[in-house]
Amino acid sequence: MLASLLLPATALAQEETTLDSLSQRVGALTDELNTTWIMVATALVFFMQAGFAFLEIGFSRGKNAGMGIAKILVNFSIASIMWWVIGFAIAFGGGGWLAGETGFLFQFGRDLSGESAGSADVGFFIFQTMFVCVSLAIVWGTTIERIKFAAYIAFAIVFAGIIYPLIAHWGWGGGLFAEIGSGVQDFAGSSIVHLTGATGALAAVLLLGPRRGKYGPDGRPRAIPGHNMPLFGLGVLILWLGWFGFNGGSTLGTAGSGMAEVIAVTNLGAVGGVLGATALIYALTKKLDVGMIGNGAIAGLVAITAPCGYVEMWAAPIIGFIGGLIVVAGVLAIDKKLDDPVGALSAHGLAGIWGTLACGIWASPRLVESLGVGTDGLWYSGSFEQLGVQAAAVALTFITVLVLSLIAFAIIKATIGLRVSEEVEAAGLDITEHGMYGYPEQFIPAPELEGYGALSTRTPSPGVAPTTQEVTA
Amino acid sequence: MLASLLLPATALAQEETTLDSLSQRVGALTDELNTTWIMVATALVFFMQAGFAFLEIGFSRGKNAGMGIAKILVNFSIASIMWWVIGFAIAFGGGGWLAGETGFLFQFGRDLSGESAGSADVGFFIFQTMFVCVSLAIVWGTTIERIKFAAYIAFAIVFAGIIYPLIAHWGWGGGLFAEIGSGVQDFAGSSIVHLTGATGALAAVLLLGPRRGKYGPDGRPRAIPGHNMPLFGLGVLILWLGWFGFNGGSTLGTAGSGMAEVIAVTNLGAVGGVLGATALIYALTKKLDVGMIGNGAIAGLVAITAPCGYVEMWAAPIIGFIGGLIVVAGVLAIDKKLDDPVGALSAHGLAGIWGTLACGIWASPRLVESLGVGTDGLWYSGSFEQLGVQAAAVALTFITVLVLSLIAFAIIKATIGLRVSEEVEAAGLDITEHGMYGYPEQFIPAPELEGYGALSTRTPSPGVAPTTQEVTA
Amino acid sequence: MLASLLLPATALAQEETTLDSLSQRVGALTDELNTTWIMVATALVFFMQAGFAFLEIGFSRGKNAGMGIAKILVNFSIASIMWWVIGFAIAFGGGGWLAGETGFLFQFGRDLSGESAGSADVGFFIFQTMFVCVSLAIVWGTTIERIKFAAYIAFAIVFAGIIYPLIAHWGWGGGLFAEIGSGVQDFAGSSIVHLTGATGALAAVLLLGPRRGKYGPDGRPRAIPGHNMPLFGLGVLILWLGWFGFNGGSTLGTAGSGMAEVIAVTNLGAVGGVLGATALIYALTKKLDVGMIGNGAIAGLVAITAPCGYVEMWAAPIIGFIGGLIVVAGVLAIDKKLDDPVGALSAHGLAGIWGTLACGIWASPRLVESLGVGTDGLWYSGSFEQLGVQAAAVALTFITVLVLSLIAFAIIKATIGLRVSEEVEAAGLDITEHGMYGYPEQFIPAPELEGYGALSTRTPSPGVAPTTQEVTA
Amino acid sequence: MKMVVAYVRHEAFEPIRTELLELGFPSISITEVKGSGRQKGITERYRGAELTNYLRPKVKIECVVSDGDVQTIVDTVLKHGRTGAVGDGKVFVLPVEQAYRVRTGESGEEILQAHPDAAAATSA
Amino acid sequence: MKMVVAYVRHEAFEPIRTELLELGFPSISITEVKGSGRQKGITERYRGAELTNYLRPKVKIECVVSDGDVQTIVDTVLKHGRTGAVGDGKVFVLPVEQAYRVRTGESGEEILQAHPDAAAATSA
Amino acid sequence: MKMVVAYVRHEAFEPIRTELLELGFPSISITEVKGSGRQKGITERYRGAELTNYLRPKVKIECVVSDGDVQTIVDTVLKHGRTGAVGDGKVFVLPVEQAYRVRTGESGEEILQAHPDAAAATSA
Ligand SMILES: Nc1ncnc2c1ncn2[C@@H]1O[C@H](COP(=O)(O)OP(=O)(O)O)[C@@H](O)[C@H]1O
Ligand SMILES: Nc1ncnc2c1ncn2[C@@H]1O[C@H](COP(=O)(O)OP(=O)(O)O)[C@@H](O)[C@H]1O
Ligand SMILES: Nc1ncnc2c1ncn2[C@@H]1O[C@H](COP(=O)(O)OP(=O)(O)O)[C@@H](O)[C@H]1O
Repeated sequence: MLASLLLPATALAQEETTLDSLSQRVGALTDELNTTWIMVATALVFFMQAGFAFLEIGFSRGKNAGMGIAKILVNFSIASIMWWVIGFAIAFGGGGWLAGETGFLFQFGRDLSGESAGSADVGFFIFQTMFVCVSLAIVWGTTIERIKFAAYIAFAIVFAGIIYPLIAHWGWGGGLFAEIGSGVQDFAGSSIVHLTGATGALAAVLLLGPRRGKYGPDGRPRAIPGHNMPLFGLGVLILWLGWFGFNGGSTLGTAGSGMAEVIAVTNLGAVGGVLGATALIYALTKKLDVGMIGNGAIAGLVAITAPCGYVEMWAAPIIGFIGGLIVVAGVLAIDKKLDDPVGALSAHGLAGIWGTLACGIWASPRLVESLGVGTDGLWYSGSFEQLGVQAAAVALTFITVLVLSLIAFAIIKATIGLRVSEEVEAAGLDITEHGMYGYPEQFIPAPELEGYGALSTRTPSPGVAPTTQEVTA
Repeated sequence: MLASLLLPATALAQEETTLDSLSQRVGALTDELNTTWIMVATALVFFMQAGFAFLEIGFSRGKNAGMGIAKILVNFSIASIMWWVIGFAIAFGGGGWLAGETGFLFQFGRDLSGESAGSADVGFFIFQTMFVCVSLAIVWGTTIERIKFAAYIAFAIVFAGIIYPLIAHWGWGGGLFAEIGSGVQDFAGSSIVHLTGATGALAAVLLLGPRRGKYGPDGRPRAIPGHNMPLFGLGVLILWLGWFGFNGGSTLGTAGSGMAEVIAVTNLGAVGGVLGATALIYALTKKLDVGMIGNGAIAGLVAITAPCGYVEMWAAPIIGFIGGLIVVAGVLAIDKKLDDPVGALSAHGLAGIWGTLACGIWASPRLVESLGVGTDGLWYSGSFEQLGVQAAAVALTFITVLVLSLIAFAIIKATIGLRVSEEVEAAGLDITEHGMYGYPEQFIPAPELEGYGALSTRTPSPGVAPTTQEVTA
Repeated sequence: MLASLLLPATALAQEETTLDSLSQRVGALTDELNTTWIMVATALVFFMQAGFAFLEIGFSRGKNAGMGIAKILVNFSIASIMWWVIGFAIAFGGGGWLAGETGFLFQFGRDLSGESAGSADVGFFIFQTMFVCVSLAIVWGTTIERIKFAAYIAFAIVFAGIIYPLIAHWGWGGGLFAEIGSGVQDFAGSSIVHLTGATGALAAVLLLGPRRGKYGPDGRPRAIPGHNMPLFGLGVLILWLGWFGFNGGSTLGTAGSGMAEVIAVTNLGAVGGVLGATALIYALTKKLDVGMIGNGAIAGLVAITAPCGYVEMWAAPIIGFIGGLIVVAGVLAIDKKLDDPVGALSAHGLAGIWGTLACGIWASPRLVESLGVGTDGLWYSGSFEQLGVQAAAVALTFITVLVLSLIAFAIIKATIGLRVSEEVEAAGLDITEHGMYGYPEQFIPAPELEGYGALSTRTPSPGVAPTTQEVTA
Repeated sequence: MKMVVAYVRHEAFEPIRTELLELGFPSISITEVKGSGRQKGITERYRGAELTNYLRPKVKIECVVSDGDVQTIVDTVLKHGRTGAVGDGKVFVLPVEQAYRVRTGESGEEILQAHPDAAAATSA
Repeated sequence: MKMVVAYVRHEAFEPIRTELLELGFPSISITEVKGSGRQKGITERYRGAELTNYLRPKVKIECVVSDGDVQTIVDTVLKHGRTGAVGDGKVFVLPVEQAYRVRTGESGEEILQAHPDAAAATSA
Repeated sequence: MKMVVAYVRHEAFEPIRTELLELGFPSISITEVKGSGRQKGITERYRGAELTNYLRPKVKIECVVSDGDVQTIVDTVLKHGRTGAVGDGKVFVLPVEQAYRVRTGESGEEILQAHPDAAAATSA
């Protein structure tokens, strides 16, 4: 009975089959399988937005818990639009070392101009949309609990429209990085996505300052605990899940089933990060700090992001483990001077740098050859060449993004303002900017909420629902 | 060593390869790829149940937070069974304009009668199971905090067994809608799934009335804030994720990688919805209302659901943006008279209508031709024909579902009853119908919980765990 | 413009196409599609970790809510490493009836020794990594709120390194179970994964004892409610989602689109479980217990895990429904003597046994033939043969795992200790082992957190933010 | 001066607060408490096991007024708090010896006086 | 009449409540409070930084009884609240001038009387 | 003996606690309360609808001291609690008739005495 609905493909092959027509069918099928995988990866990377949202919400105080939802939705939306309008063109629209030049308002003119892009291109476009949104999300964790909502909007436009696209063009769009040495190795973006986001965060925090009360009169940092470790953990687990699409999808296809290797390597990197962070924080404080262990997972994932296509499986837990050590040490060190409530500067910034450099150490001949980018790592070649190339890319990314972001934030600060007033900060952003607490019942007295309707209008019937009505003994 | 476990497909091709046998292998592979994609989509659409659950839980008061879990599980289960027993047959079992007639207890007789359905058909079956469950989930948000659990069960049987299957048959099963004009365009179900669900909700709320305290003595609506904006946001983000499967999977295969276009269009529709809702609510109230912004995302997604296969990419953010405006205006207007705590009437109903009509405006010649349903939209053709067809489908869906649902709910009201008693509503559904609060520690005094075991049996050892035992200064 | 980025596969087919070369391309494509599906399944099964974490967190008291995150991350990490180092080799490294013998440190020597494993093998490896992590996660729910963190680490090493790999080898690696009758039917692991985990949990709880206050002076069990039913429900829904990958991925490929059947059967099993548990708990207590209904879903899923590839669709809801009855009865019975806060002994243990036995009843000739394992079930064959084989496998699994786990836990108890002190248990594991509460604001007085900075340094400006500053009437 | 301490049902609070405001007594403090009185516990169920809860949520209202105003406060609470069912609550009157306003440091009964403007603003 | 105000450990509350009920004093109100006394703060850790918490959770029990019953209440609290370690808490007795039952509007000491049926129902 | 009851802003509590400790009064209990005073409600918004909240969160500090120490406590609260804006709170002094230490069962004013070691430990 369903035959009419779901025609099996064989039934469609009406015309006579020739070797050529069959070869074409196989070609089309290959494209479709690649796109299928990229769409799976797109969905997974999209979900990382929920990961970032909950990581940040968990690390916020309860009075700033609801705004995280509005923030992630609006930021994602602005970035999606800006990427479509100009970002994608700058990043991947061909062109020279600096930026691309075609593909603005991608697809807009397709049916008008006849210049048509295939569906596979659209797949690449939407997959990359998710990447710019990840990079942007990284910027904001560091700024929570004191930044103005308007600042998100302004910076998101610049970041998704220009800053990230430039770096993406340099790294993946055929720009600058292809000309450093024999090419920069950054498989899924330890630098291009994560360091870029973290550097934006650094620029923000430099102009924004710490939360009120973060530093004592003596200048020593004080803990301002976030309100919800389970939600923080949900964020970490969702990010980990999404990373299988982030790294796995960066194969841009299923050729040679190579995405399986990438995913296995990614997982071992992440578990290395967990173990490294757990070991170090326990050694230092004798406590299994939940936040640090979660940060360790993120750091392991960030660190393995650049190398995941370039290194053998055995190198992954090592890279991740060191990433886990770095994030703990980094959080402790940075906390002394900069107020980064979620540890993004360490987890995405320092671990991103480490991951990019790690390619220069462990990039394996087998994989370098198959990808055709850069040269073998120090471990195999004994040469520091690739390590130098990687360091140059890190430096270029860091400086470019820092300068551009500082300019952008300085203009925002001078015009619409960057930071909420002391009273707003004290009251919390939920009630002030969004009109309602994230947990209304926690802050609004329940009696007021329940007080609607006078008691006199109610007929007590104690036998029925002995829950607000007591039962006489 | 693993060769024995995972035989590569090439090794299996034992018989001599001919052009024909190879063509058959390619045909089978095409079927398998299509099914793979549909299974991915099935998993994503399944997860939308979590999205609906948490959207509703977040918008409920804390005393009704736990029941959302029981509700979603039981409703999903009943709908899955009913769809299997009769719904699928009515919807897709061939037949005339009204309903299908074969395939009851789908697969039951397969191995007995020899009339065998292929696995690809099973894939279609389970994918569509998820759709009826989405439509049913939409019904319930509007009714939270006052409806009887028994009413869920009764209506779920009718809705998943008859009401939704009828509409699905008309729209997608070769029924009525194929005969209106040159066919109704509803790619993934703005009307068939979302308007149907929202209309069921309207029927429910008409017979159910508002929550106690929703309207003041002067008849003006009062805010009854839900208890948890982060969980609401989790619901929105999960729904968004699931929608990539909902719309993307509605291609029913990967032909031409068309699902990539659908997904890109879906994402732009959603971000349009976020921006539309954000702009309007901010203009009206100067607050970035978290609930409204989340509703905007849903409205954008609902609005793009019908057009996602029919419109070019540039039309998507416009359709979504208007959906976002509609949901804010709709929630404000409907709230005056009907108590819809989650805004489903607007987000799924009004936005569903808008999305269906939008096909009549922007359906693009290229895509209409390739899908072979309906004619070009007003924008391209200058003709109102398709718009009229779409409007007719909306009207038919709305009236049919409203009448059938009103009858069903009226019978439920007259027999088992629709609404809990005042005392139960005041105490909350968790403790009354489910025997325990959703957050037991919030409502049960902690001292009672901890009081097990007398103090006298404990040997205080202050040095060990200075957390309940104080340390002498 | 994107042509340069995404070369369509057709463009790559440079060499002359022959029937042979084309056949090889089709073979490679088949492998890639299989791996794609397995990678999708891997991601879904990974996410089950979040499911276990939130099921347990929801069922814990608030003072033990944060540690669930640290636990799941560290356990997953240790198991991933142990599986890579030795577990995978023991399970799937060829070899005799007892254990495999090759593949230690899987992939480590690939590029050194020239003995290379293909990417498809890596895909199988990472998919199976997720399985051992699921089995390990099952162990811990029963032990929450009183076990030492160090015990996790010690047992995770043994379990993921030896205990689970042995059972996996017997069941799926060509070991012992292949030699019982004509083979044991356990498609995705009702016994191999779930009973194994639950048996580990039984061993733990036997040596660990109940939580303080669980049993009254009269020996009667008392309820110790978990703190968060919504998060529990999130766990259940995520687990359900993950199960589509768990069972669906156990096809290890897309041949014949058979994974669609498995997924449809899995879903019907789960909904059967929900309905069975709902019916029984309501009949017994007149309450729709949220925890029991969620446990019913898990039990339905566990029960259908072994049969999902062996039974026709109509058998699935029956198997699930009985699973749902079993879990309710099991929880009530076990609670009398053993303190299992999450019901894992029933949901994974008893339902796992039931699911394994159910193969012996309803394994269908069509599917038995196609899978080539065991013989037809009692229903079809009238013979108890397969049922006996299944029972033998259950007994073997149970006894082996119980003995090994008891030994392991006994050693742990004697050395590093199994249980936290009474004071630590009373204070909660979050603050004692992890240094901070899971919900810091709930337990740390807000005034202290907000007290940073004297009031005298603040200039009140009542007009600006009337939220902490009152407005004079 | 006296402190009127009232334990009442949640639902009773809003009408009490409104009328007190109208009468010129805007200044009160409330706490969420749990109380047990002349009632049986209610039984809750969790995963099959039972749990008896002997304490029910109440609102505790504290209002310090001068001696002459005590009866007004008590009467307002009694008027709105009564459903006639067990569990309506109790009102107690405690002596207060001194009072200070933090904002100004003033002390004495005059700091308790009703502010006509506050009452006016609300009834407007 | 007196109000007995006791600050005790969480764990002490349930035995106190049970015995008070048996003795015929079912009517009490409790509040979750935080207290500091003769104790050092405890140190918490969050992402490497430290946080000292000087306040520990306590339960505050309020029970209004007639003058003659005060000692019974105090003794019951002292009996079950004692572990002998710092932090066991304190009990204070405050004077109460008047009492009302909201359900009926009655006032005076008689509204405090133990209800034999309530005590009976529980000991049954 | 007196019980000093103070309703103050959240932000004021920490400096008050610190100074009381230095002065030798480590023993206090606090409760989170909501208060209304001479202020308008603030307006919250939820999905377009409005909600006016008349109660603001405050901290209630309870501290029982001997008669001679009352003024010290009151002064400390007044000193740190004051911003000069409406909503700073109030302090009340209630008589206390008796006091017991649960740990030892001792009673009388001496159980209220400041412990020099506790004060010392903190100022160290
Ligand atoms: N003697 C008392 N001391 C402290 N609180 C009391 C006292 N009597 C009653 N309450 C409070 O009042 C609430 C209602 O008491 P209940 O005895 O049920 O009222 P009624 O006697 O008016 O029916 C209790 O839950 C408790 O919070
Ligand atoms: N003078 C007081 N005023 C208010 N509360 C007090 C007072 N003394 C003690 N408390 C309460 O009692 C609790 C225990 O006090 P602590 O001094 O540790 O007891 P002890 O002196 O019996 O060892 C404190 O946390 C506080 O809540
Ligand atoms: N008479 C009173 N009885 C009980 N609590 C009071 C009283 N007066 C003030 N409060 C408490 O003090 C808080 C501040 O009161 P408010 O009148 O705004 O202060 P002020 O008069 O110093 O400006 C209130 O929110 C309330 O909690």
